Amino acid sequence: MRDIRLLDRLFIPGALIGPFTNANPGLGGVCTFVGEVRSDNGVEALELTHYEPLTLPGMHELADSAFARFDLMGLLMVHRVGVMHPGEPIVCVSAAARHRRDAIGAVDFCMDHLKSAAWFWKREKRSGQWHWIEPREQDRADLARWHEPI
Amino acid sequence: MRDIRLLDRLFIPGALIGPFTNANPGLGGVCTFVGEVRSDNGVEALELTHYEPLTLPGMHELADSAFARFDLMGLLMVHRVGVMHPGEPIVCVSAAARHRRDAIGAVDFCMDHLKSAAWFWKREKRSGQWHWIEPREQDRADLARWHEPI
Amino acid sequence: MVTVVFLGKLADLAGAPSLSLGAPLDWAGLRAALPKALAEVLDDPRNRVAVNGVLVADKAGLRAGAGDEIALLPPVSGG
Amino acid sequence: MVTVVFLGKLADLAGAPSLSLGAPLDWAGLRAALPKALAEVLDDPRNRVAVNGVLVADKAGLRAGAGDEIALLPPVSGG
Repeated sequence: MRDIRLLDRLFIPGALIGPFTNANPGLGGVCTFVGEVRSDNGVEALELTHYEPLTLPGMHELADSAFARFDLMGLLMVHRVGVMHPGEPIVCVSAAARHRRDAIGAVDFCMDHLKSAAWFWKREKRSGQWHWIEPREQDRADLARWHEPI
Repeated sequence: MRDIRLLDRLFIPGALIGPFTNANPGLGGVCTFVGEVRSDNGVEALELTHYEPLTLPGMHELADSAFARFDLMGLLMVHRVGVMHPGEPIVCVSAAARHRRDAIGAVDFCMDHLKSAAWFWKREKRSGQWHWIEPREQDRADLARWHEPI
Repeated sequence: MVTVVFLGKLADLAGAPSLSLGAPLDWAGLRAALPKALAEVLDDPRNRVAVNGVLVADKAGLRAGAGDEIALLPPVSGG
Repeated sequence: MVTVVFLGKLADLAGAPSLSLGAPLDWAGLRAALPKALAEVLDDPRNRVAVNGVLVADKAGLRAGAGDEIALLPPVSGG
Protein backbone atom coordinates (compact mmCIF):
# COMPACT_ATOMS: atom_id res chain seq x y z
CA MET A 1 0.00 0.00 0.00
CA ARG A 2 1.61 3.17 -1.19
CA ASP A 3 0.14 6.64 -0.80
CA ILE A 4 2.25 9.63 -1.92
CA ARG A 5 0.63 13.06 -1.94
CA LEU A 6 1.24 16.78 -2.09
CA LEU A 7 -1.50 18.71 -0.30
CA ASP A 8 -2.16 22.41 -0.58
CA ARG A 9 -4.29 22.69 2.54
CA LEU A 10 -4.35 21.74 6.19
CA PHE A 11 -4.43 18.01 6.89
CA ILE A 12 -4.96 15.94 10.02
CA PRO A 13 -2.27 13.23 10.24
CA GLY A 14 -4.40 11.05 12.50
CA ALA A 15 -7.07 10.89 9.80
CA LEU A 16 -4.50 9.40 7.41
CA ILE A 17 -2.77 6.97 9.77
CA GLY A 18 -5.82 4.96 10.81
CA PRO A 19 -6.85 4.01 7.26
CA PHE A 20 -3.18 3.47 6.30
CA THR A 21 -2.68 1.04 9.19
CA ASN A 22 -5.89 -0.80 8.35
CA ALA A 23 -4.80 -1.06 4.71
CA ASN A 24 -1.79 -3.17 5.72
CA PRO A 25 -3.23 -6.20 7.53
CA GLY A 26 -0.69 -8.53 9.10
CA LEU A 27 1.82 -5.77 9.83
CA GLY A 28 4.10 -6.04 12.85
CA GLY A 29 4.57 -2.33 13.34
CA VAL A 30 3.89 1.12 12.00
CA CYS A 31 6.26 4.02 12.47
CA THR A 32 4.99 7.52 11.80
CA PHE A 33 6.70 10.88 11.83
CA VAL A 34 4.73 14.10 11.73
CA GLY A 35 6.60 17.39 11.32
CA GLU A 36 4.96 20.64 12.32
CA VAL A 37 5.78 24.29 11.71
CA ARG A 38 7.70 25.54 14.74
CA SER A 39 7.28 29.08 15.98
CA ASP A 40 11.02 29.41 16.69
CA ASN A 41 12.58 32.80 16.09
CA GLY A 42 9.24 34.52 15.77
CA VAL A 43 8.16 32.62 12.66
CA GLU A 44 4.68 33.84 11.70
CA ALA A 45 4.24 31.74 8.57
CA LEU A 46 6.10 29.28 6.36
CA GLU A 47 5.64 28.98 2.61
CA LEU A 48 6.65 25.89 0.70
CA THR A 49 7.01 26.11 -3.07
CA HIS A 50 7.28 23.03 -5.21
CA TYR A 51 7.78 22.40 -8.92
CA GLU A 52 5.11 19.99 -10.05
CA PRO A 53 7.08 18.15 -12.76
CA LEU A 54 9.90 17.33 -10.33
CA THR A 55 8.52 17.31 -6.80
CA LEU A 56 5.93 14.54 -6.93
CA PRO A 57 8.01 12.26 -9.23
CA GLY A 58 10.92 12.84 -6.82
CA MET A 59 8.78 11.67 -3.90
CA HIS A 60 7.81 8.55 -5.84
CA GLU A 61 11.49 7.84 -6.55
CA LEU A 62 12.19 8.25 -2.85
CA ALA A 63 9.40 5.77 -2.08
CA ASP A 64 10.96 3.35 -4.61
CA SER A 65 14.29 3.66 -2.80
CA ALA A 66 12.65 3.07 0.57
CA PHE A 67 10.88 -0.07 -0.69
CA ALA A 68 14.19 -1.28 -2.17
CA ARG A 69 16.15 -0.66 1.00
CA PHE A 70 13.66 -1.78 3.67
CA ASP A 71 11.25 -4.69 3.90
CA LEU A 72 8.05 -2.64 3.83
CA MET A 73 4.39 -3.48 3.49
CA GLY A 74 3.22 0.08 3.04
CA LEU A 75 4.46 3.64 2.85
CA LEU A 76 2.51 6.86 3.29
CA MET A 77 4.26 10.12 2.42
CA VAL A 78 2.27 13.33 2.55
CA HIS A 79 3.78 16.80 2.22
CA ARG A 80 2.11 20.17 2.50
CA VAL A 81 2.82 22.97 0.04
CA GLY A 82 1.68 26.58 0.19
CA VAL A 83 1.45 28.85 3.20
CA MET A 84 1.34 27.30 6.68
CA HIS A 85 1.29 28.62 10.22
CA PRO A 86 3.03 27.46 13.42
CA GLY A 87 1.53 24.27 14.79
CA GLU A 88 0.29 23.05 11.41
CA PRO A 89 1.61 19.74 10.09
CA ILE A 90 4.04 20.02 7.15
CA VAL A 91 4.90 16.41 6.56
CA CYS A 92 3.70 12.97 7.55
CA VAL A 93 5.61 9.80 6.72
CA SER A 94 4.32 6.45 7.88
CA ALA A 95 5.84 3.05 7.18
CA ALA A 96 4.22 -0.31 7.86
CA ALA A 97 6.40 -3.39 8.05
CA ARG A 98 6.52 -6.84 9.52
CA HIS A 99 9.47 -5.83 11.69
CA ARG A 100 10.02 -2.63 13.63
CA ARG A 101 13.54 -1.87 12.41
CA ASP A 102 12.32 -1.66 8.81
CA ALA A 103 9.42 0.64 9.73
CA ILE A 104 11.56 2.97 11.85
CA GLY A 105 14.47 2.92 9.37
CA ALA A 106 12.23 3.74 6.42
CA VAL A 107 10.75 6.76 8.20
CA ASP A 108 14.21 8.00 9.19
CA PHE A 109 15.44 7.50 5.60
CA CYS A 110 12.47 9.24 3.96
CA MET A 111 12.56 12.18 6.36
CA ASP A 112 16.28 12.79 5.79
CA HIS A 113 15.72 12.78 2.04
CA LEU A 114 12.58 14.91 2.15
CA LYS A 115 14.36 17.45 4.33
CA SER A 116 17.47 17.87 2.26
CA ALA A 117 16.99 16.44 -1.21
CA ALA A 118 13.32 16.84 -2.15
CA TRP A 119 12.30 19.62 -4.52
CA PHE A 120 10.88 22.10 -2.02
CA TRP A 121 11.82 25.70 -1.44
CA LYS A 122 10.85 27.30 1.84
CA ARG A 123 10.61 30.79 3.12
CA GLU A 124 9.66 32.04 6.54
CA LYS A 125 7.81 35.19 7.47
CA ARG A 126 9.30 36.95 10.48
CA SER A 127 8.22 40.45 11.54
CA GLY A 128 6.18 40.64 8.37
CA GLN A 129 9.17 39.93 6.09
CA TRP A 130 9.74 36.78 4.05
CA HIS A 131 13.18 35.12 4.27
CA TRP A 132 14.31 32.17 2.12
CA ILE A 133 15.63 29.18 4.04
CA GLU A 134 19.04 28.04 2.85
CA PRO A 135 20.28 24.46 2.83
CA ARG A 136 21.65 23.45 6.23
CA GLU A 137 24.92 21.62 6.77
CA GLN A 138 23.22 19.39 9.34
CA ASP A 139 20.72 18.19 6.75
CA ARG A 140 23.55 17.29 4.37
CA ALA A 141 25.26 15.36 7.16
CA ASP A 142 21.99 13.54 7.96
CA LEU A 143 21.62 12.58 4.31
CA ALA A 144 25.21 11.38 4.03
CA ARG A 145 24.47 8.69 6.65
CA TRP A 146 22.58 6.75 3.99
CA HIS A 147 25.37 6.81 1.41
CA GLU A 148 27.92 4.96 3.49
CA PRO A 149 28.60 1.32 2.78
CA ILE A 150 26.07 -0.83 4.53
CA MET B 1 5.07 15.66 29.12
CA ARG B 2 5.67 12.11 30.15
CA ASP B 3 3.10 9.34 30.09
CA ILE B 4 4.22 5.80 30.94
CA ARG B 5 1.59 3.10 31.31
CA LEU B 6 0.94 -0.61 31.46
CA LEU B 7 -2.52 -1.47 30.15
CA ASP B 8 -4.33 -4.75 30.64
CA ARG B 9 -6.92 -4.20 27.90
CA LEU B 10 -7.21 -3.19 24.25
CA PHE B 11 -6.13 0.37 23.50
CA ILE B 12 -6.43 2.59 20.44
CA PRO B 13 -3.06 4.24 19.73
CA GLY B 14 -4.67 7.08 17.77
CA ALA B 15 -6.68 8.04 20.83
CA LEU B 16 -3.42 8.53 22.77
CA ILE B 17 -1.36 10.30 20.10
CA GLY B 18 -3.69 13.25 19.48
CA PRO B 19 -3.78 14.39 23.13
CA PHE B 20 -0.04 13.65 23.49
CA THR B 21 0.80 15.85 20.49
CA ASN B 22 -1.44 18.64 21.79
CA ALA B 23 0.21 18.41 25.20
CA ASN B 24 3.56 19.43 23.68
CA PRO B 25 2.95 22.81 22.03
CA GLY B 26 5.85 24.21 20.03
CA LEU B 27 7.16 20.80 18.99
CA GLY B 28 8.90 20.35 15.65
CA GLY B 29 8.02 16.73 15.19
CA VAL B 30 6.44 13.65 16.70
CA CYS B 31 7.59 10.13 15.95
CA THR B 32 5.35 7.25 16.91
CA PHE B 33 5.81 3.52 16.72
CA VAL B 34 2.92 1.13 17.20
CA GLY B 35 3.63 -2.60 17.39
CA GLU B 36 0.87 -5.10 16.75
CA VAL B 37 0.51 -8.81 17.30
CA ARG B 38 1.40 -10.53 14.03
CA SER B 39 -0.35 -13.69 12.96
CA ASP B 40 2.90 -15.24 11.69
CA ASN B 41 3.31 -18.95 12.13
CA GLY B 42 -0.33 -19.43 12.99
CA VAL B 43 -0.22 -17.41 16.19
CA GLU B 44 -3.70 -17.42 17.73
CA ALA B 45 -2.92 -15.38 20.82
CA LEU B 46 -0.03 -13.78 22.66
CA GLU B 47 0.23 -13.45 26.42
CA LEU B 48 2.51 -10.94 28.09
CA THR B 49 3.33 -11.38 31.74
CA HIS B 50 4.95 -8.62 33.74
CA TYR B 51 6.21 -8.33 37.31
CA GLU B 52 4.69 -5.21 38.79
CA PRO B 53 7.57 -4.21 41.10
CA LEU B 54 10.09 -4.29 38.24
CA THR B 55 8.25 -3.69 34.97
CA LEU B 56 6.79 -0.21 35.44
CA PRO B 57 9.83 1.16 37.33
CA GLY B 58 11.97 -0.27 34.51
CA MET B 59 9.92 1.62 31.93
CA HIS B 60 10.37 4.83 33.92
CA GLU B 61 14.13 4.25 34.03
CA LEU B 62 14.09 3.74 30.27
CA ALA B 63 12.20 7.03 29.88
CA ASP B 64 14.84 8.73 32.08
CA SER B 65 17.55 7.36 29.78
CA ALA B 66 15.71 8.57 26.69
CA PHE B 67 15.31 12.07 28.13
CA ALA B 68 19.01 12.09 29.06
CA ARG B 69 20.13 10.94 25.63
CA PHE B 70 17.78 12.90 23.35
CA ASP B 71 16.49 16.45 23.41
CA LEU B 72 12.83 15.59 24.02
CA MET B 73 9.75 17.59 24.90
CA GLY B 74 7.56 14.61 25.62
CA LEU B 75 7.53 10.83 25.72
CA LEU B 76 4.59 8.46 25.69
CA MET B 77 5.26 4.79 26.36
CA VAL B 78 2.32 2.42 26.64
CA HIS B 79 2.63 -1.37 26.81
CA ARG B 80 -0.08 -3.98 26.87
CA VAL B 81 0.01 -6.92 29.25
CA GLY B 82 -2.27 -9.93 29.37
CA VAL B 83 -3.73 -11.92 26.48
CA MET B 84 -3.85 -10.31 23.03
CA HIS B 85 -4.90 -11.44 19.57
CA PRO B 86 -3.39 -10.84 16.13
CA GLY B 87 -3.93 -7.28 14.92
CA GLU B 88 -4.15 -5.82 18.42
CA PRO B 89 -1.60 -3.18 19.45
CA ILE B 90 1.01 -4.34 21.98
CA VAL B 91 3.11 -1.24 22.34
CA CYS B 92 2.98 2.43 21.45
CA VAL B 93 5.96 4.75 21.90
CA SER B 94 5.69 8.37 20.84
CA ALA B 95 8.36 11.05 21.22
CA ALA B 96 7.86 14.78 20.71
CA ALA B 97 10.89 16.96 20.10
CA ARG B 98 11.93 20.22 18.53
CA HIS B 99 14.01 18.32 15.96
CA ARG B 100 13.13 15.19 14.05
CA ARG B 101 16.34 13.26 14.72
CA ASP B 102 15.70 13.38 18.48
CA ALA B 103 12.10 12.20 18.07
CA ILE B 104 12.99 9.33 15.72
CA GLY B 105 16.08 8.36 17.70
CA ALA B 106 14.19 8.24 20.99
CA VAL B 107 11.52 5.93 19.54
CA ASP B 108 14.19 3.64 18.06
CA PHE B 109 16.04 3.61 21.40
CA CYS B 110 12.95 2.92 23.52
CA MET B 111 11.69 0.18 21.21
CA ASP B 112 15.03 -1.66 21.21
CA HIS B 113 15.10 -1.56 25.00
CA LEU B 114 11.45 -2.52 25.44
CA LYS B 115 11.92 -5.45 23.08
CA SER B 116 15.00 -6.94 24.65
CA ALA B 117 15.57 -5.52 28.10
CA ALA B 118 12.17 -4.72 29.61
CA TRP B 119 10.63 -7.08 32.17
CA PHE B 120 8.12 -8.86 30.00
CA TRP B 121 7.69 -12.55 29.36
CA LYS B 122 5.75 -13.63 26.31
CA ARG B 123 4.15 -16.80 25.19
CA GLU B 124 2.31 -17.56 21.98
CA LYS B 125 -0.61 -19.86 21.42
CA ARG B 126 -0.26 -21.93 18.25
CA SER B 127 -2.62 -24.84 17.48
CA GLY B 128 -4.08 -24.43 20.92
CA GLN B 129 -0.70 -24.83 22.69
CA TRP B 130 1.19 -22.11 24.56
CA HIS B 131 4.91 -21.70 23.76
CA TRP B 132 7.28 -19.37 25.64
CA ILE B 133 9.21 -16.94 23.45
CA GLU B 134 12.94 -17.03 24.04
CA PRO B 135 15.31 -14.07 23.80
CA ARG B 136 16.39 -13.45 20.21
CA GLU B 137 19.96 -12.84 19.13
CA GLN B 138 18.74 -10.09 16.79
CA ASP B 139 17.23 -8.21 19.72
CA ARG B 140 20.51 -8.36 21.59
CA ALA B 141 22.31 -7.01 18.52
CA ASP B 142 19.77 -4.20 18.19
CA LEU B 143 20.31 -3.27 21.82
CA ALA B 144 24.09 -3.34 21.49
CA ARG B 145 23.89 -0.49 18.97
CA TRP B 146 23.19 1.89 21.86
CA HIS B 147 26.15 0.82 23.96
CA GLU B 148 28.82 1.66 21.44
CA PRO B 149 30.82 4.87 21.83
CA ILE B 150 28.90 7.78 20.36
CA MET C 1 6.03 -16.47 55.47
CA VAL C 2 8.04 -15.60 52.39
CA THR C 3 6.20 -15.37 49.06
CA VAL C 4 8.06 -16.80 46.08
CA VAL C 5 6.84 -15.62 42.66
CA PHE C 6 7.73 -17.50 39.47
CA LEU C 7 7.77 -15.55 36.22
CA GLY C 8 7.58 -16.76 32.64
CA LYS C 9 8.44 -20.38 32.01
CA LEU C 10 9.63 -20.82 35.61
CA ALA C 11 5.95 -20.81 36.59
CA ASP C 12 5.47 -23.85 34.37
CA LEU C 13 8.40 -25.62 36.02
CA ALA C 14 7.10 -24.70 39.46
CA GLY C 15 3.59 -25.80 38.57
CA ALA C 16 2.17 -22.60 40.09
CA PRO C 17 2.69 -18.84 39.78
CA SER C 18 3.77 -18.53 43.42
CA LEU C 19 4.17 -20.36 46.69
CA SER C 20 4.71 -19.49 50.34
CA LEU C 21 7.68 -20.75 52.34
CA GLY C 22 8.62 -20.32 55.96
CA ALA C 23 10.77 -17.37 57.01
CA PRO C 24 13.65 -16.76 57.22
CA LEU C 25 14.79 -18.15 53.89
CA ASP C 26 18.24 -18.28 52.29
CA TRP C 27 19.38 -19.58 48.89
CA ALA C 28 19.98 -23.11 50.11
CA GLY C 29 16.60 -23.18 51.82
CA LEU C 30 14.86 -21.91 48.69
CA ARG C 31 16.57 -24.44 46.44
CA ALA C 32 15.73 -27.27 48.84
CA ALA C 33 12.04 -26.30 48.82
CA LEU C 34 11.72 -26.33 45.03
CA PRO C 35 11.42 -29.23 42.57
CA LYS C 36 14.92 -30.43 41.70
CA ALA C 37 14.62 -29.52 38.01
CA LEU C 38 13.62 -25.98 38.91
CA ALA C 39 16.37 -25.61 41.51
CA GLU C 40 18.96 -26.58 38.91
CA VAL C 41 17.57 -24.16 36.35
CA LEU C 42 17.85 -21.36 38.90
CA ASP C 43 21.62 -21.85 39.07
CA ASP C 44 21.84 -20.57 35.48
CA PRO C 45 23.06 -16.98 35.84
CA ARG C 46 20.59 -15.85 33.17
CA ASN C 47 17.81 -16.50 35.68
CA ARG C 48 17.75 -13.51 38.04
CA VAL C 49 16.35 -13.10 41.53
CA ALA C 50 14.71 -10.05 43.10
CA VAL C 51 13.70 -9.47 46.70
CA ASN C 52 10.91 -6.94 47.18
CA GLY C 53 11.45 -5.64 43.63
CA VAL C 54 15.21 -5.20 43.93
CA LEU C 55 17.49 -7.42 41.87
CA VAL C 56 19.94 -9.50 43.88
CA ALA C 57 23.52 -9.29 42.62
CA ASP C 58 24.67 -12.49 44.34
CA LYS C 59 22.01 -15.19 44.55
CA ALA C 60 23.99 -17.23 47.05
CA GLY C 61 23.75 -14.31 49.46
CA LEU C 62 19.94 -14.25 49.33
CA ARG C 63 18.24 -13.52 52.65
CA ALA C 64 14.48 -13.11 52.99
CA GLY C 65 12.41 -12.55 56.11
CA ALA C 66 8.73 -12.71 57.01
CA GLY C 67 6.60 -10.73 54.56
CA ASP C 68 9.31 -10.50 51.90
CA GLU C 69 8.61 -11.37 48.27
CA ILE C 70 11.19 -13.28 46.25
CA ALA C 71 10.75 -13.16 42.44
CA LEU C 72 12.46 -15.70 40.19
CA LEU C 73 12.96 -14.11 36.78
CA PRO C 74 13.95 -15.99 33.63
CA PRO C 75 15.43 -14.05 30.69
CA VAL C 76 12.91 -11.65 29.18
CA SER C 77 11.46 -12.60 25.82
CA GLY C 78 12.56 -11.23 22.49
CA GLY C 79 10.46 -9.25 20.04
CA MET D 1 7.43 30.59 -27.09
CA VAL D 2 9.49 29.00 -24.33
CA THR D 3 8.24 29.33 -20.74
CA VAL D 4 10.93 29.99 -18.14
CA VAL D 5 9.93 29.19 -14.53
CA PHE D 6 11.89 30.59 -11.58
CA LEU D 7 11.79 28.67 -8.34
CA GLY D 8 12.60 29.79 -4.80
CA LYS D 9 14.72 32.90 -4.42
CA LEU D 10 15.40 32.99 -8.17
CA ALA D 11 11.81 34.24 -8.57
CA ASP D 12 12.74 37.22 -6.38
CA LEU D 13 15.79 37.94 -8.52
CA ALA D 14 13.73 37.59 -11.70
CA GLY D 15 10.96 39.79 -10.31
CA ALA D 16 8.34 37.28 -11.50
CA PRO D 17 7.60 33.55 -11.14
CA SER D 18 7.94 32.98 -14.89
CA LEU D 19 8.39 34.67 -18.26
CA SER D 20 8.01 33.75 -21.91
CA LEU D 21 10.87 33.96 -24.38
CA GLY D 22 11.02 33.34 -28.10
CA ALA D 23 11.88 29.85 -29.37
CA PRO D 24 14.32 28.33 -30.00
CA LEU D 25 16.36 29.18 -26.96
CA ASP D 26 19.86 28.13 -25.93
CA TRP D 27 21.90 28.89 -22.78
CA ALA D 28 23.45 32.06 -24.19
CA GLY D 29 20.05 33.28 -25.35
CA LEU D 30 18.51 32.58 -21.95
CA ARG D 31 21.32 34.36 -20.08
CA ALA D 32 21.07 37.36 -22.38
CA ALA D 33 17.34 37.68 -21.77
CA LEU D 34 17.66 37.71 -17.98
CA PRO D 35 18.73 40.48 -15.59
CA LYS D 36 22.55 40.42 -15.33
CA ALA D 37 22.55 39.57 -11.60
CA LEU D 38 20.29 36.58 -12.22
CA ALA D 39 22.31 35.38 -15.23
CA GLU D 40 25.46 35.37 -13.09
CA VAL D 41 23.75 33.50 -10.26
CA LEU D 42 22.68 30.81 -12.74
CA ASP D 43 26.32 30.04 -13.52
CA ASP D 44 26.67 28.68 -9.97
CA PRO D 45 26.55 24.89 -10.41
CA ARG D 46 24.30 24.58 -7.32
CA ASN D 47 21.54 26.18 -9.40
CA ARG D 48 20.10 23.46 -11.63
CA VAL D 49 18.11 23.62 -14.85
CA ALA D 50 15.33 21.34 -16.03
CA VAL D 51 13.63 21.20 -19.43
CA ASN D 52 10.12 19.76 -19.37
CA GLY D 53 10.75 18.30 -15.93
CA VAL D 54 14.04 16.63 -16.81
CA LEU D 55 17.23 17.90 -15.18
CA VAL D 56 19.88 19.08 -17.61
CA ALA D 57 23.33 17.67 -16.93
CA ASP D 58 25.20 20.32 -18.90
CA LYS D 59 23.58 23.75 -18.77
CA ALA D 60 25.71 25.09 -21.63
CA GLY D 61 24.15 22.48 -23.89
CA LEU D 62 20.59 23.68 -23.15
CA ARG D 63 18.23 23.64 -26.15
CA ALA D 64 14.55 24.51 -25.86
CA GLY D 65 11.95 24.76 -28.61
CA ALA D 66 8.45 26.16 -28.91
CA GLY D 67 6.19 24.95 -26.08
CA ASP D 68 9.07 23.77 -23.89
CA GLU D 69 9.28 24.74 -20.23
CA ILE D 70 12.64 25.61 -18.69
CA ALA D 71 12.79 25.57 -14.87
CA LEU D 72 15.58 27.33 -12.99
CA LEU D 73 16.05 25.61 -9.65
CA PRO D 74 18.10 26.95 -6.75
CA PRO D 75 19.30 24.57 -4.01
CA VAL D 76 16.39 23.12 -2.05
CA SER D 77 15.88 24.42 1.47
CA GLY D 78 16.99 22.69 4.63
CA GLY D 79 14.73 21.45 7.39
